[in-house]
Amino acid sequence: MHEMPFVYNFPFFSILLTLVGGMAMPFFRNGKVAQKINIGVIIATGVMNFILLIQLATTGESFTYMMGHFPAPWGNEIKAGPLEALMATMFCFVMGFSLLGGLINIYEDVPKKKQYLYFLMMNLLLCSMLALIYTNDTFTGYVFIEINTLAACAIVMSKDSGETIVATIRYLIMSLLGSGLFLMGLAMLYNMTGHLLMESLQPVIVQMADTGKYFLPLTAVMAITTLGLSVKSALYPFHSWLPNAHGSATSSSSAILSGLVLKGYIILLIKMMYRVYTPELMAKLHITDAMFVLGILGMILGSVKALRERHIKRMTAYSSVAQIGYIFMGLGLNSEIGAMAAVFHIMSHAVTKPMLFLAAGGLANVSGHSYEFKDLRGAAHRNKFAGVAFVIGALSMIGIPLFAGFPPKLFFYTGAIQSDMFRLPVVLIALAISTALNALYYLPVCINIWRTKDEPGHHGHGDEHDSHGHGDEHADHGAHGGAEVLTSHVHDEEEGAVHGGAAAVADTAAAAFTQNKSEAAEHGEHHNTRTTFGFRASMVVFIATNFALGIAYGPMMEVIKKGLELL
Amino acid sequence: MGWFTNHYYEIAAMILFGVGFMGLLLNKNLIKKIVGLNIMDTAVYLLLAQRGMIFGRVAPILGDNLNPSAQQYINPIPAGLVLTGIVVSVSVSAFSLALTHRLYKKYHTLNLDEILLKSKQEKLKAETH
Amino acid sequence: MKDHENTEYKGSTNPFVAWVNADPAPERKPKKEKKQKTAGAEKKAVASSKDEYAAYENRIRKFNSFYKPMAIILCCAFIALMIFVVTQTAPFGIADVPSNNEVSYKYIEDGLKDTGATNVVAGMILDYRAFDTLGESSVLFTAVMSVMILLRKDRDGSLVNDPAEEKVIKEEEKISRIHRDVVLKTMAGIVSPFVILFGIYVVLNGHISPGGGFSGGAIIGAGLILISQGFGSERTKKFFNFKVFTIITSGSLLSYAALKCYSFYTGAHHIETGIPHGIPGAILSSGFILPLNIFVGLIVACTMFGFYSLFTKGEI
Amino acid sequence: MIDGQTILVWILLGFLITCAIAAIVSKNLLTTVLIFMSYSLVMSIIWVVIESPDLAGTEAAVGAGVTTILFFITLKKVGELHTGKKKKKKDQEEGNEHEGS
Repeated sequence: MHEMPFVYNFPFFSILLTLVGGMAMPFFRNGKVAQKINIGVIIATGVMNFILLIQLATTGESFTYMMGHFPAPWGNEIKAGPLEALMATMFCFVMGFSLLGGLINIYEDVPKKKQYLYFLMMNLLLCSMLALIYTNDTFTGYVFIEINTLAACAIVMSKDSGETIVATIRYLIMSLLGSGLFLMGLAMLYNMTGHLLMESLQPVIVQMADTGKYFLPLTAVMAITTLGLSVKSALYPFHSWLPNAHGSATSSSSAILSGLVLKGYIILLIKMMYRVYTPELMAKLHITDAMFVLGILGMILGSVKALRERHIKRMTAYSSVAQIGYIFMGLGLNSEIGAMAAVFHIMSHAVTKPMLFLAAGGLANVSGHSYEFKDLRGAAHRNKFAGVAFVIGALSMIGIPLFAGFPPKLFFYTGAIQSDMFRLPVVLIALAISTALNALYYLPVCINIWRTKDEPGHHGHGDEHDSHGHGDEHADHGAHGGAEVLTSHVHDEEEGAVHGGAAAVADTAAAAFTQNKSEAAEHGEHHNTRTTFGFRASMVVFIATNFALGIAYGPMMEVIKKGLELL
Repeated sequence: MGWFTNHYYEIAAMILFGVGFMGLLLNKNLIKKIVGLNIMDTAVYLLLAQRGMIFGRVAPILGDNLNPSAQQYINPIPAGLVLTGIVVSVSVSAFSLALTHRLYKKYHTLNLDEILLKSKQEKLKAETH
Repeated sequence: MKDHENTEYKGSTNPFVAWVNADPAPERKPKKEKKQKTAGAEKKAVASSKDEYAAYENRIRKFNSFYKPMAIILCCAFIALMIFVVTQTAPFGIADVPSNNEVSYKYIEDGLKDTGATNVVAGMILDYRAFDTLGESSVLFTAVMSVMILLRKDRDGSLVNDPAEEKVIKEEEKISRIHRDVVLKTMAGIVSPFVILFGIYVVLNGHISPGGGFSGGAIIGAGLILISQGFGSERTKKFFNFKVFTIITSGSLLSYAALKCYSFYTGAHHIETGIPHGIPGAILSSGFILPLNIFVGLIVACTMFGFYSLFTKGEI
Repeated sequence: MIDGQTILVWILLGFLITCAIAAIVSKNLLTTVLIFMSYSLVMSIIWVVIESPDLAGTEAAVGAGVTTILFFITLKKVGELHTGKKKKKKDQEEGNEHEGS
């Protein structure tokens, strides 16, 4: 007890290091330096948490760490167990590689003088998420939720365009609503129990539930805090801010927002559920039922929404709504395996979704920075790494065996069997429908990005609905003359140039048009060389992790099981 | 009447929360949304802080009393928490006002619906050109 | 596989093929084909975008007409429920409530001995629950940095640079330099030193009287804003430019974090800090609380003035 | 139980709710912000009544002071302070009144 292993300092060190790294950045005011600090901090934090994870997973224990000279109910403290260490390691890992993969886009999208602020926000974001993971005090949770909200909004809007700022204000309003509700829940919880520390809250709440005193306020408090965190993690009816925010931000931001920021709140919710409210009580008061129903709705309706999208990032963002639905469904199953599957799904989604967003960004980079499907046709041939990564991510999201998305689905089935008789058929049907829908919106995109331009039959049925009409061009360009041809898309020309099919478009066009085309060709060439080492490395690492999670899920589930028991 | 005389602070806080909530959800004007948000936050602080108050006891400033007894002073915890909360709420409102400022510069309106429409229009224009 | 999915997807071949080819949504198809015969490609595109715009407008209107009554009903129901809920809890103002437990007793009874501060609230937020307060200062820091992303002007031309607005600001400054508002200037000259002095007093006495870093810092910030309004921004710029702002804000935060880390680390390892608590009630007492209050005061003052200056001029 | 102080608190709370509703429904943004400022001031009085002087000071400096200043600057930047009377005839008197001060 008195001789604490040095490893036990690591949660505190990692929170501190990220915070201090962020605070020191204004001194340098240089994007490159800030990026180096950021990467260094993330590596250091990741290594520390990984060592802690190994230590805790082998010994199978958890510990509390006093933040100050006063023990638990009086001072602040943090608590770490295998689950927390696992999540923290994964967060550092995913954040590091998301930044590495989207670095070009960051330097393009963020104004030069403000790049250091972007990395500063990344540092603060990581700090707040680590604090959310490790905190053992609900009010500390609230304070770091606010840092998380502000930093997340800042990384959305740092791509300086009207669209992102509109998305940010919607995101901010919904987030503040969520944190307001959470704070109100905490206030009432404090009024009823007189504690803020998770460990001290639990016995009081269990006793209250046993005696039946404050029955209604207790239900209300649990509902409100869960509601607040659900709003922030974009559970189905509260998801309206998500597609805009995630769809319009720069690729790294989208990857991190979708892969990690949403998960930070869910982890806090899991901690509240296990450490404060206890799952039995949540099941007794029907909170888990509500989570289950909304999760199922999100799984299906999020996918339906994704089906209607023609913008690759917005589609991926709607897919996140569906995946959040899976997680809440798992938590609402009232079974241990369900919760384990939900935690596993957090991980598999956290390694898959950033890969999809980064791959989408990489594909758009070689297609004239357009995210519309029609412009992305054949993009995978120009950026093979992104193409392969997108297909693997899509297969993983659909839930094909060998990929990371498969084990959680398997365990959701097992959890449903463990659960009551009403849930089993619902889960079976919902999982089947959702898998089919996932396949329906991901596979066409995968086929589309791997299509070549001059595939037979392509112009025959494809382009007659195309609003910008390059099918028309081929049919009537003689009649319309140069004017329309001039306005035709640079992206098409680019593709044409790359695949040697430019002549077909160009032969009747004016001289100006030819010049335009050659510029476009140069542009295309330029893009081709732009998949950097960092992007390729991050894609390879994400693919490898995806396979690793998909194949070696056994040990991971052991760690999660141990972690949930010790939570 | 007991339900009112014993809980008037909490009831007022809830009404204020509702007013702020509706202001946040129903107003289309961004400035009013932010005011609504602030009212909502203050309502929560009122709900939290009223719990510390105990009739007949004073604020926990000890002064010369070197052997304080818990029977003399009110509960200091809610005050500390609300102090944190107030600072959080001013940061948040400054940030949202800055966003409003930028949106006005870009779209010349404060109405969120009009802003959404204009941004959509802009996007469509960018697509057609 | 493809055929199989075809039958699944709305039962027809065309939409799925269109979907694979990533064409616009099939439901808009008929309109477009009509127009295709009459208009050229560009006109068609414009028309379709107009359609889309109108559809979007319609959607917003429909959403509002549905959303408003729903929101009102839900809000009222929620508030009625919550009022009912809060009336179930313990009554106001009595000592025998759950929140009045050993935690608050310990803060009051042992606070002086543990922290050396006679203001129990200051002792609580800066010593017992200092991690929260560190987070809170970081919230302020995050907010001011986010506002900087949004509003700070770049010299190399980003969206923030608006020549028209620049002109307006310059003109206003010129006018205010020549025809300075006498009332404002005189009052600022008389009042602002006292305001700042009062702020400093509140910060320095945070551990023995009501107040502390947050309120005192906000008062100092308000005093700085008053000076800037009364005497023009050039005057404040002489002693408060961006470099000073960065050094004070980041420096104070880092020192704050360093002090607190020392105390967290020693606390977790059960080592004494070796900082004397001093005589209760004296200015130089209560260990780390006085320097922490000063740092917090500096951070808050700079942040508040930073907000003001970024809002008015887009720079610090 | 119901003494003078309780009555005072009821009046203050009533005033608070009135202010909140007025701030939300008022058509003129300047009025909204001014009402919000008085709301913050009343709130700081309530903090004094419930024996939290720390909060009262902070609320008065931060809520009624800095936040209101930021609101005013934003209003000025978005032109609601000057063009308010041109845009909306019905808000003319209020606009004039506050512009003069």
